[in-house]
Amino acid sequence: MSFPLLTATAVLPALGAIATAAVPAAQRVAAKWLALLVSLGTLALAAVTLVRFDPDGARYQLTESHAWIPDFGVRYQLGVDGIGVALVALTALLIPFVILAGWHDADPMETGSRRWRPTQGFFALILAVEAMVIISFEATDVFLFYIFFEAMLIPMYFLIGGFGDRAHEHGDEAAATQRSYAAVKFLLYNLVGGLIMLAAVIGLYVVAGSFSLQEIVHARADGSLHMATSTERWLFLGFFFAFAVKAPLWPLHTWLPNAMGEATAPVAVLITAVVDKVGTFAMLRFCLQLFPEASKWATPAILVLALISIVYGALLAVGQRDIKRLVAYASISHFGFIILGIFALTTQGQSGATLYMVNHGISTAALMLVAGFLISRRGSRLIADYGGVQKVAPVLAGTFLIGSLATLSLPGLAPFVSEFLVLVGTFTRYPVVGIIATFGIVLAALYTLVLYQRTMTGPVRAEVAEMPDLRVRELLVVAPLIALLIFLGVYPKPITDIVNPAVKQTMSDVQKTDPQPEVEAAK
Amino acid sequence: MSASAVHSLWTTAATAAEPISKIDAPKIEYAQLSPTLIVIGAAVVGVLVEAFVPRKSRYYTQVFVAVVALAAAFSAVVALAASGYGTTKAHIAAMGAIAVDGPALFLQGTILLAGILGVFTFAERRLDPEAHGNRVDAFAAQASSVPGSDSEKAAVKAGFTTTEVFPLLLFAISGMLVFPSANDLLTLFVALEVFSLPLYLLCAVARRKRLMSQEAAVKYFLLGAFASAFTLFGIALLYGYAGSMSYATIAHVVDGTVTNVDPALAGTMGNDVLLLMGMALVVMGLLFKVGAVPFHMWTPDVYQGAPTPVTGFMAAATKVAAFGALLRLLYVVLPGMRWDWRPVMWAVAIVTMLGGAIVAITQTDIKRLLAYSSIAHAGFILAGVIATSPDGVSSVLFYLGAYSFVTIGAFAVVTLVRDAGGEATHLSKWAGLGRRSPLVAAVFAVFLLAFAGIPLTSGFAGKFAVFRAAAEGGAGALVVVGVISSAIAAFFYIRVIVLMFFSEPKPEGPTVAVPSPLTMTAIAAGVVVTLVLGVAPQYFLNLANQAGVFVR
Amino acid sequence: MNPVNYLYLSALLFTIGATGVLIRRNAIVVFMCIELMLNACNLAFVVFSRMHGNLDGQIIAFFTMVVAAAEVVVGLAIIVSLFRSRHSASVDDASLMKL
Amino acid sequence: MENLIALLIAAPLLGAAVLLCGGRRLDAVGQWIGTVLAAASFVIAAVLFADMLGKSPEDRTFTQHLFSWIAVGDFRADVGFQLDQLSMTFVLLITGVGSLIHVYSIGYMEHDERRRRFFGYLNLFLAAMLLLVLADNYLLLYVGWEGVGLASYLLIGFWQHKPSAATAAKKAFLVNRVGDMGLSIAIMLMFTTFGTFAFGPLLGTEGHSGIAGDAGEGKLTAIALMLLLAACGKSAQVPLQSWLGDAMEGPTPVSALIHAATMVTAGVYLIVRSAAVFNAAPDAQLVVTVVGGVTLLFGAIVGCAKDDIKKALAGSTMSQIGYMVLAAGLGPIGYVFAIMHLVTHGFFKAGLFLGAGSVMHGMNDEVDMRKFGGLRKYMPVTFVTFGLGYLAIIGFPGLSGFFSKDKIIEAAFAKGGTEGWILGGVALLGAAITAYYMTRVMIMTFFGEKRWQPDAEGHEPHPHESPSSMTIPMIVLAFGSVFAGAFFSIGDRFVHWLEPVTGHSEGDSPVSALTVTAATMVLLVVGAGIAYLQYGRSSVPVTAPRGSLLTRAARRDLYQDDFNHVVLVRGGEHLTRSLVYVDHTLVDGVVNGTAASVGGLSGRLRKLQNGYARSYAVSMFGGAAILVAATLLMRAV
Repeated sequence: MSFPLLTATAVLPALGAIATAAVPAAQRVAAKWLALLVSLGTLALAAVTLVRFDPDGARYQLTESHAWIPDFGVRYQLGVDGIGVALVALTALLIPFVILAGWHDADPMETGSRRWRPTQGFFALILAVEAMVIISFEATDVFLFYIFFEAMLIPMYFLIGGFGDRAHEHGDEAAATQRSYAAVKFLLYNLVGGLIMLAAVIGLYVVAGSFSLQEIVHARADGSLHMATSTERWLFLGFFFAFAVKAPLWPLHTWLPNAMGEATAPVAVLITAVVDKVGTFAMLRFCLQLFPEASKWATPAILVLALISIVYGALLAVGQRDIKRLVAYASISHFGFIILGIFALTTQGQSGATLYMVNHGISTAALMLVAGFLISRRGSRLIADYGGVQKVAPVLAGTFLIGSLATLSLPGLAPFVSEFLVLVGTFTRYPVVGIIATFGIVLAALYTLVLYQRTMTGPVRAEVAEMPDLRVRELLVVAPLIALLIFLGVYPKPITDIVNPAVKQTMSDVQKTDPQPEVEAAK
Repeated sequence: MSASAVHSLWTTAATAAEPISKIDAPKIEYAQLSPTLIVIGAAVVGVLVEAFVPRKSRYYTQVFVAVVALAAAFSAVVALAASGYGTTKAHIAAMGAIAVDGPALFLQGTILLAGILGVFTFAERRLDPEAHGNRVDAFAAQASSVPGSDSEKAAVKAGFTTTEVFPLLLFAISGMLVFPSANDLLTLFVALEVFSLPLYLLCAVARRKRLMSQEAAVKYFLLGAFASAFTLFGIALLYGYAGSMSYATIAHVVDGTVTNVDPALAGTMGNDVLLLMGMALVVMGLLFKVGAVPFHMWTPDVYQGAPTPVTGFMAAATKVAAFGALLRLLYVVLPGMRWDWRPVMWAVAIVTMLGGAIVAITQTDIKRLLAYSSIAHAGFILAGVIATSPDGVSSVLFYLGAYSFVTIGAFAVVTLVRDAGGEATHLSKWAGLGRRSPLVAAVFAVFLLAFAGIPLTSGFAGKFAVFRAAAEGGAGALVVVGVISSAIAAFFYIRVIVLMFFSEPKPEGPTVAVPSPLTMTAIAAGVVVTLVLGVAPQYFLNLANQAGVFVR
Repeated sequence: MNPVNYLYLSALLFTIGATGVLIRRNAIVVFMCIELMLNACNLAFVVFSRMHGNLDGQIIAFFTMVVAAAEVVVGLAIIVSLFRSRHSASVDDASLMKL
Repeated sequence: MENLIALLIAAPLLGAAVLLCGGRRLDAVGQWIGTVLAAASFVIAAVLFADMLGKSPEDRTFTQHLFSWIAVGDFRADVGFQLDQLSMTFVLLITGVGSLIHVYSIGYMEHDERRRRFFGYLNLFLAAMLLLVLADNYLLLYVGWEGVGLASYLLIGFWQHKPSAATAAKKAFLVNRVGDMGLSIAIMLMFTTFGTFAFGPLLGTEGHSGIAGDAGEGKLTAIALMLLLAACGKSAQVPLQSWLGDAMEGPTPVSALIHAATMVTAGVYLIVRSAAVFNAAPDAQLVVTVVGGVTLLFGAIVGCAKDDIKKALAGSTMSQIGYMVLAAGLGPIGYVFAIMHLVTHGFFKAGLFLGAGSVMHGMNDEVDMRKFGGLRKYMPVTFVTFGLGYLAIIGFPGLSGFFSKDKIIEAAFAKGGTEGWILGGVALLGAAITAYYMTRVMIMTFFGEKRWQPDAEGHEPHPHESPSSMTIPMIVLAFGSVFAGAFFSIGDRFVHWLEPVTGHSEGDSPVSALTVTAATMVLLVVGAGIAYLQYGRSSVPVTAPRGSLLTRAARRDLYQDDFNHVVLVRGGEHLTRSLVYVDHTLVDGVVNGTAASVGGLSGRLRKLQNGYARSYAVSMFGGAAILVAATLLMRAV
């Protein structure tokens, strides 16, 4: 029995969470450091996983399988394919930055009871989310996945509702209600999605008699498990609904702007860069593999929704007055691209989508965290409250610009590669869809540059005149992310090599092959 | 014609002058009835204690007797189960009056554990400020005296306490132990009354808010009696239908396996109208006890008015006992009637799930809120009952086990949050509790999440088990409704969490009393069970599975 | 005469009792009506017992009486204490808890 | 030797990295680092050029493969370079003019505290532009394409505290994005059609020809049009020309380098580079020529009306690029001349801009020509160099413009048929207008009496000659403007140089070369003459007169901007605002509505719980009745 690497990757942050929560009220700083170290440890483990993972090896590697609830036919079954391992790495990578960026976000403002320990709670919750996200990336048992898919809502919910932009509200009751509204909205949307998925999960068990992904996929492949078309479609819809809420896909998106707007920047990053990825990931892993036929059946509708998300999200981003909400709508647009790539059912599309998940995670983290630093300085989320920051805090402005450029997927930065792959992947099968999606890149330029212009350029406003430039801690957060953006933009091979085989597998699951060019190149 | 036949039957009976043969003494398997007997005995002892033990030491004696008895009874149950009475040796005891089988033992075990925790919460006397140097519990000093009257003041001054609650509790438990294992309608009815009557009384003896307490008692009593009258009439009709009280016989008649029907009695014997009406009325009586819509309306008022420890115990144990009886009735007596009662139960389950969840949304009192949530849960459990499969039984058993602990724990937490007027049950008072005492708030949050059925809590495991059974039983639509109503339900549980954690504490808000180890144990047990059953439910599922078969 | 008629009688009594419960305000009277329902059941038991020619029904009738007696004890106790603290035995006055 | 290609790009890229990440400690030396690295790149280019000249025309294509960039399924994009005569031409132009302008900027930006960053951006631009012309596949070209866009964005908006500058920068980027859309769609089309978008297999290298021609004409036309769209964006061709005028907000060296000499000509490069595609798609070619023709008139007309010297020059740039695109659209008969005009234009237009910059430098950054006048005695060097550039651009015999432009006009006629006549006519007309507006600029700036007054702060501008760091580049460029054309044309040097790449064919022109030249000369004199009569004779009013309808239209860029504003900007604003509303009320409203209705239902059901035991009993009784009835019914049914 080899060392259970995957379990360790998930368990370490979980234990870390408990430990952090247990740190006595007085030792806030200790709690912070503990959390940071744990997250770094997790990163190390994830790195080991990445190294141990052999792209050309078996489909699911580092697998672990133990009986858990035989009565429900549930096994504790872990295993990663290229897609999973990439996303685990992404999660483990981002959390330290999130923690570092949120270093002071949870220092207690008001004097609650002496047992009230917001700081410990904040970091413990972040680690808890990390643990749950990681395990749901690793789970190859539908039920196991579902459990953590649902459970991660709770810590997330406390993170959103419990901690807001502090500078922005000193005992401000309105802001507090706003925040709890956002938190509740987040929870209810995802809970409804999850519960509907629960019905589908139960249905799946009734039909398939097992929760093991591989078993079901094999059984379907060799025909030993037959699903009636209508059943398969209903189950697919049940699953897809939950994932579409999480992703989020238009018109189920409205919780995201509230959540990201009200939460602190690091938490917002946690939502959009980490937690939401579970949704798109699950589409790729569960929807396509469990219900290939239904997936193909639903593709047209989903593509349309994805297109709407892309354009609609971008347009609304243009119309926002609030920096964070703007980023949120931008993310909606980007998730549109991801889903587009997944359901274009081409190699480029799916590899692109996976790559997109990673890149979007990094780029949004960069942009959102810098935005958070900006907001924490001025104490306002309104774009109109800024102007001329570039002159006062050039480094902040510069990093913000790079973040923006990444968001509009400028060639040379990571997101370009993934976005172009998604577009090509879509175009090869659905040219019109591809072209419409391409409009997204113009709109992206519009909202990011408008944001940059309104906040950073122009005459220096009095309120920002004294604004300090990025501090060392903040630079430590941003610089590596930017470096990563550039590196992956120039040399995405490390990821694509890992992802491609997994995508090939998925493609064969749905029995699709890429369309061939009409003129064969003279090789 | 038939009348004359009957007449002749009598006359022959009268004229026949052979000597009346000795009534042979009934054969009672005392060992296998020991759990019940122990509890009843202890209750009687408790009464004697009231009579003879000096007032000062009554409290301790009573608590001691109760705990010991319940523990003994529980170990007896375990012993029986261990020696296979739950599975292989399952059989009908006491001349066919009582069944000793898996479901019976499982539920008895659950009830007894709930009872022990109940005793703990009953015995809690650190929460209320001391009156005249005497520690006081949740019960009136002298239930008979008018609240606020001189006699009561005197009683308080004298340090009286209503220690009768313990024997009452024991009587109730004994009734509950019999209820799910009753194997004929008479036993069913008697057990029903035996556990109902003490509960009526217990509802009436709150120390604070006595008027509400008494009102609760009156409502509970009148409605309960009303319901049991219906039950009794139903029993009568079933008797009329089958000519017997015993489940087995009725079942046979239902299945038409009884051949020797006196043609003279064809008018009644095997008359389906009697059967159907009787079934409906008996089932209605049980639905009243489980608090299913539309027989639920007593629940909120009683839950709110009764002393919180009583509410907790009642909410947990009554549901367990009543569902046990309902299961046995439907699975043992009326399986042949499945196609008649299933549609009706479908409807009941649906309105119960939705009704409970929807009305709960606008509640402002935590106890009423929990009451409505208990209604919604009754609906979920009904979904499992309808499955009519071994899986259905075991899932219901599991759900009941999980649910009872969560409930007792939750109400125990409610007893801790107090202000000048006793327990602060109005939700607005709970605002910002998470800031004041994060631990208590967190614990309560765990219970709420369990109620909401969030994964990694027992609530989820139970819900999944029940829904899965229902789905496999072909009640997919029911699962969908259940899912929807759980979504609705989630909303108000979350509302409470929001209130506790995200809203600013009110300056004149309630304080959280530090309880004695008794209540702490109850709460801790609740949390532990909730989490264990959430994370590693397999062991208990196995228990439930083994216990999933009724003896006929 | 056909014992079935007694069944009708008992049904009638039962309904009367139930109606009484629904329409009378005084707790005592309501309770009496419930007792009436129980007795209606007794009648039914006896009749069925006669029709079936076994004694179960009659025995049950005794049980029922005992139970009824117990209920009286408990019920009156509760009602009386309510009356003493409210100086009214009207079930409608006891409506503190609602909604 | 071929491995040097990467260095071409690496040098300025390094400069950009160092300067932008270096922080304040480099402020003092920043300009030197930047300039040296630019020059270094030029030297490398020269070395490669020499090496290339050493080889026979057939194997003058250098390639360098660095690494595989993206590889997913059949989709393969490498990072590799291809340096052939065409790229070489550009490399020399870019690095050469680029280096000069670096030198110029040392003087021009002397007093700007953010000078270091300025040079960083310039280097970034060089790197991106070189990548654009050196890439060996379209996707990599795309990277350079957007890279120069970014650099231009940063440099136009360099004075970000000026809202106008920031807006102009944003506008430029956005308009370019529309073009980029075309490019990316073109690439996707290539991938779906050919399974590749690398130059080698697609366009063919010397030796074997590519597969570009094999596809159906419809597909090819589509690809070509998409490429044209891209070109329009980058090269400010109608309908995507609107950004160029505003781009003049940037520092003048930027206008000279990016918005005159190099970046804006990238579109022409793209078309000529994709010759293989265009040749197989005649319809697309026609569209190209039309776009070119329209733009050259459009730009010229706009140029006539502007009083802002830089905007006037911008208009002229637009128009000159129009010539190039027109030529490129003509196919093999035009490609070479398009590039040739591109190069000469690179010299004289850069020179003109630097001259303009020098003037502004002397006039407290005044740009309104109506406030100039008679400057020739204050800044002689500027006057001479500017004058030479002027003569070159209007095509004065013997100077660069004369050769390159004339060839294009001939080629236009040589297209044959009515199109030939129309295009040729347009080209000729353009020449006349060019003469007019350039003369206007010349006169208003350097002749007549001085018209400048004290500015807002009240101190009088003291026109003076610029420092040598600025004049020397101007002089060098002036040389280029004078002799380049002749050098290229004598013995058709340039034609032979490019032929292996672009191919070349002499179309048979309906009109002889001589007539064309003659006609050009006449029109040139006419245009210049009118300008002289208008501005040379009569004195120039300091405040612009209302002017004719056409003038007013031209001042407002023929209302094309207003059109954009009304249709796109306003429309967009309304769209977004209404969408925000929809999102809030409809999408969100539905959900909240359901929640609210459930709440309302709850409130109503709650009323049933009225506290009266008897009503509870009623519900029980009713329930029981229903239960019984239902059970009986179940059986009955």
